[in-house]
Amino acid sequence: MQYYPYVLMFVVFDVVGMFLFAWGISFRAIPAADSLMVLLFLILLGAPLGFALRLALRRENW
Amino acid sequence: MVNVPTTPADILPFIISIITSHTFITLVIFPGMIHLMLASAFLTWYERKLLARIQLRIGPLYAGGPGGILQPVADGVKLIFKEVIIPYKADRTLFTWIPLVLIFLGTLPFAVIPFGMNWVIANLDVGLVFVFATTSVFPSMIIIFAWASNSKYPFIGGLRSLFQQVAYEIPMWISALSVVMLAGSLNLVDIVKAQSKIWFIIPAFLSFIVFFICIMAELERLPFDLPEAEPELVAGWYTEASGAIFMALFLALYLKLYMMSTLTTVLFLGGWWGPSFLPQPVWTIIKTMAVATAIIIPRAIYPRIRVDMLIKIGWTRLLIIALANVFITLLVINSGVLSAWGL
Amino acid sequence: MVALVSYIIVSAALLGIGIYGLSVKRNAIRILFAVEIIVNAANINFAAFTRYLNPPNVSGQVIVFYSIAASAMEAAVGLALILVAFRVNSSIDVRKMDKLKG
Amino acid sequence: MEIALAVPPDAVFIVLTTITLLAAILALQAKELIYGAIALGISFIGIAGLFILLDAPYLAMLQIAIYVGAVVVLILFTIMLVRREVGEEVVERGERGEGAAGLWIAGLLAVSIAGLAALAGPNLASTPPAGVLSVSELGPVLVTDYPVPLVILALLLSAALLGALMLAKVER
Repeated sequence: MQYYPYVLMFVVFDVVGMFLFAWGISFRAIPAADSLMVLLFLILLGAPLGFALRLALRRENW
Repeated sequence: MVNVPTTPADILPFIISIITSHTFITLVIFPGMIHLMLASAFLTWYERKLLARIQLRIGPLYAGGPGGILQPVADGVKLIFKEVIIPYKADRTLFTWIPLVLIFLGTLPFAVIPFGMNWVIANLDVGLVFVFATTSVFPSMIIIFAWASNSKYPFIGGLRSLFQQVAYEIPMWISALSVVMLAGSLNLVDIVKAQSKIWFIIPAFLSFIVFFICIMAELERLPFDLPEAEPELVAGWYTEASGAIFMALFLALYLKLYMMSTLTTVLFLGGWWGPSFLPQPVWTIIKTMAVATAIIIPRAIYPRIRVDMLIKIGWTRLLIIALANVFITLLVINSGVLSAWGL
Repeated sequence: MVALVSYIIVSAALLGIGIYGLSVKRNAIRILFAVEIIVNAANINFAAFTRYLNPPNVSGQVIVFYSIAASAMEAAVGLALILVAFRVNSSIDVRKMDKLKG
Repeated sequence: MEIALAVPPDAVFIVLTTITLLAAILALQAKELIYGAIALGISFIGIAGLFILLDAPYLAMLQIAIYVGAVVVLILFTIMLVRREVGEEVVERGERGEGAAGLWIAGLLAVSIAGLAALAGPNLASTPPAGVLSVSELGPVLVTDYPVPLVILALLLSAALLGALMLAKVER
């Protein structure tokens, strides 16, 4: 049970990884302004990642 | 295209034309089955010999050939003729089928990994994602096998293996993303072709480090071999396996080691590129063996780390570094530093 | 070549299987399986129609992207709910989840 | 000399369809929940094969990586956490009648959709139009044409992650 949050995070970042790959193949063909959107996507995901890690690292939660 | 024979006299030329066709050779002999079996058998011997030399022992010696190189054959014969013990109340179907599925999954990625310009079985456009998709099926197979053996130590080992592979798969993918961005393709042949002037280890050094640590963890090598920690868990998730089943699992693990080493070579070390006095596949194999050596050596040197430390490192350090690396690669490519090498 | 109709029929059959599971099964995890099967039935349709457009267009594949992402998230939250329900009720039978208060 | 591995797509389609449908039925009907999860994984792999037939290899890989690699792992993990239930598929009185009713509803729905499709069949394309969908087209469409869903997806992912974590957390 202690490692359940990590499995959840794996599912989420699996999806993120696949989206990033789809962007990464052809990002030379994409205008820079649109690549900013992907960066926004990553930054938006950074905050919950930090929070989830904080939750997950506290032993008493699980 | 070959005509299907109609008269008995045509059958022999037909068979010869099949055997000499490029498809057959790539599928069965060189990057295919026979080469993979030989390579993984060689790796088992190589690992034992290397570890023995580091620890000032001699290692396998008596099985024939120089340095006991026929040891894997002897091991294989021994394991095949041993009795297969299936634990009481274990799930027989899964227990016997999962090892075969694991071997299949271990061989499948080699369909897209190129050993030379023409030495590739299937030139897929989504090669890299194909490799990742097949490797991502491993953890579920391992946990099912651990569950099927219906015993405590395998189950704990299987859970550990699951967490570990799950934690390190994501940083591995995301560090490989910078290679994809540099090459602009998911096709492994195109990725190697893009490295003709400069190997990607130089522009993407950080992601090489992350990738290498991640494959060590994916392969359950020391210092990350918690799933099979001998003092705690007997032998981890394959404790209950014996005889032919054990051999199949062992083969699958070494195939995975070989696959990951080849993948590192293809992604970062320039694949088949090298001075032209040796043919291309030889260069790939030499580099692969160098990577495999680098993966094996820490086993003789480092102690193992704790499971919570392992998972913490994976998620808090490596993932952050890998994500930051995407930004760095973006900046490097846009700054035009690499234009001298045509990237 | 395979006609577009055959893909639609396959997807309808998958939808039927999913609806059957959704309406009959009592085990919460089975219901989740049924939901996933239904989502996949829809995905097949998107991919098939976008391939048979003239000229072929990748927009349908992008929709399948989002659909797969959303259904993965749905599975994550659904399984967390099942865990909570198991903790409260010590059962994952949906017929027994009739308490309004945990 | 080259040997073309020319398998007719119809045969591949029929085999894949059979695997997918049988595995889907097995996923719902297998006695052990673990077998159900494995059958679900096989069914997903069959659907990935259909995606390859439909010229969407990236989608197929996505399907395998996300469904078989992640969702099935999560399902297996949850099954093992609620292990006391494993093996006891609840069969009580009344399930028979409900089963028949559910079968009727589902069958009616599926047959009506399939029938509609078959009626419309002559108007639908029977062969895919020429032209290849390449993998590299996916990125620009994803980012340039649909940027807002991408941001909404980020919000969805964060909401799902945090929601699932807060749900699964032990209350003290």
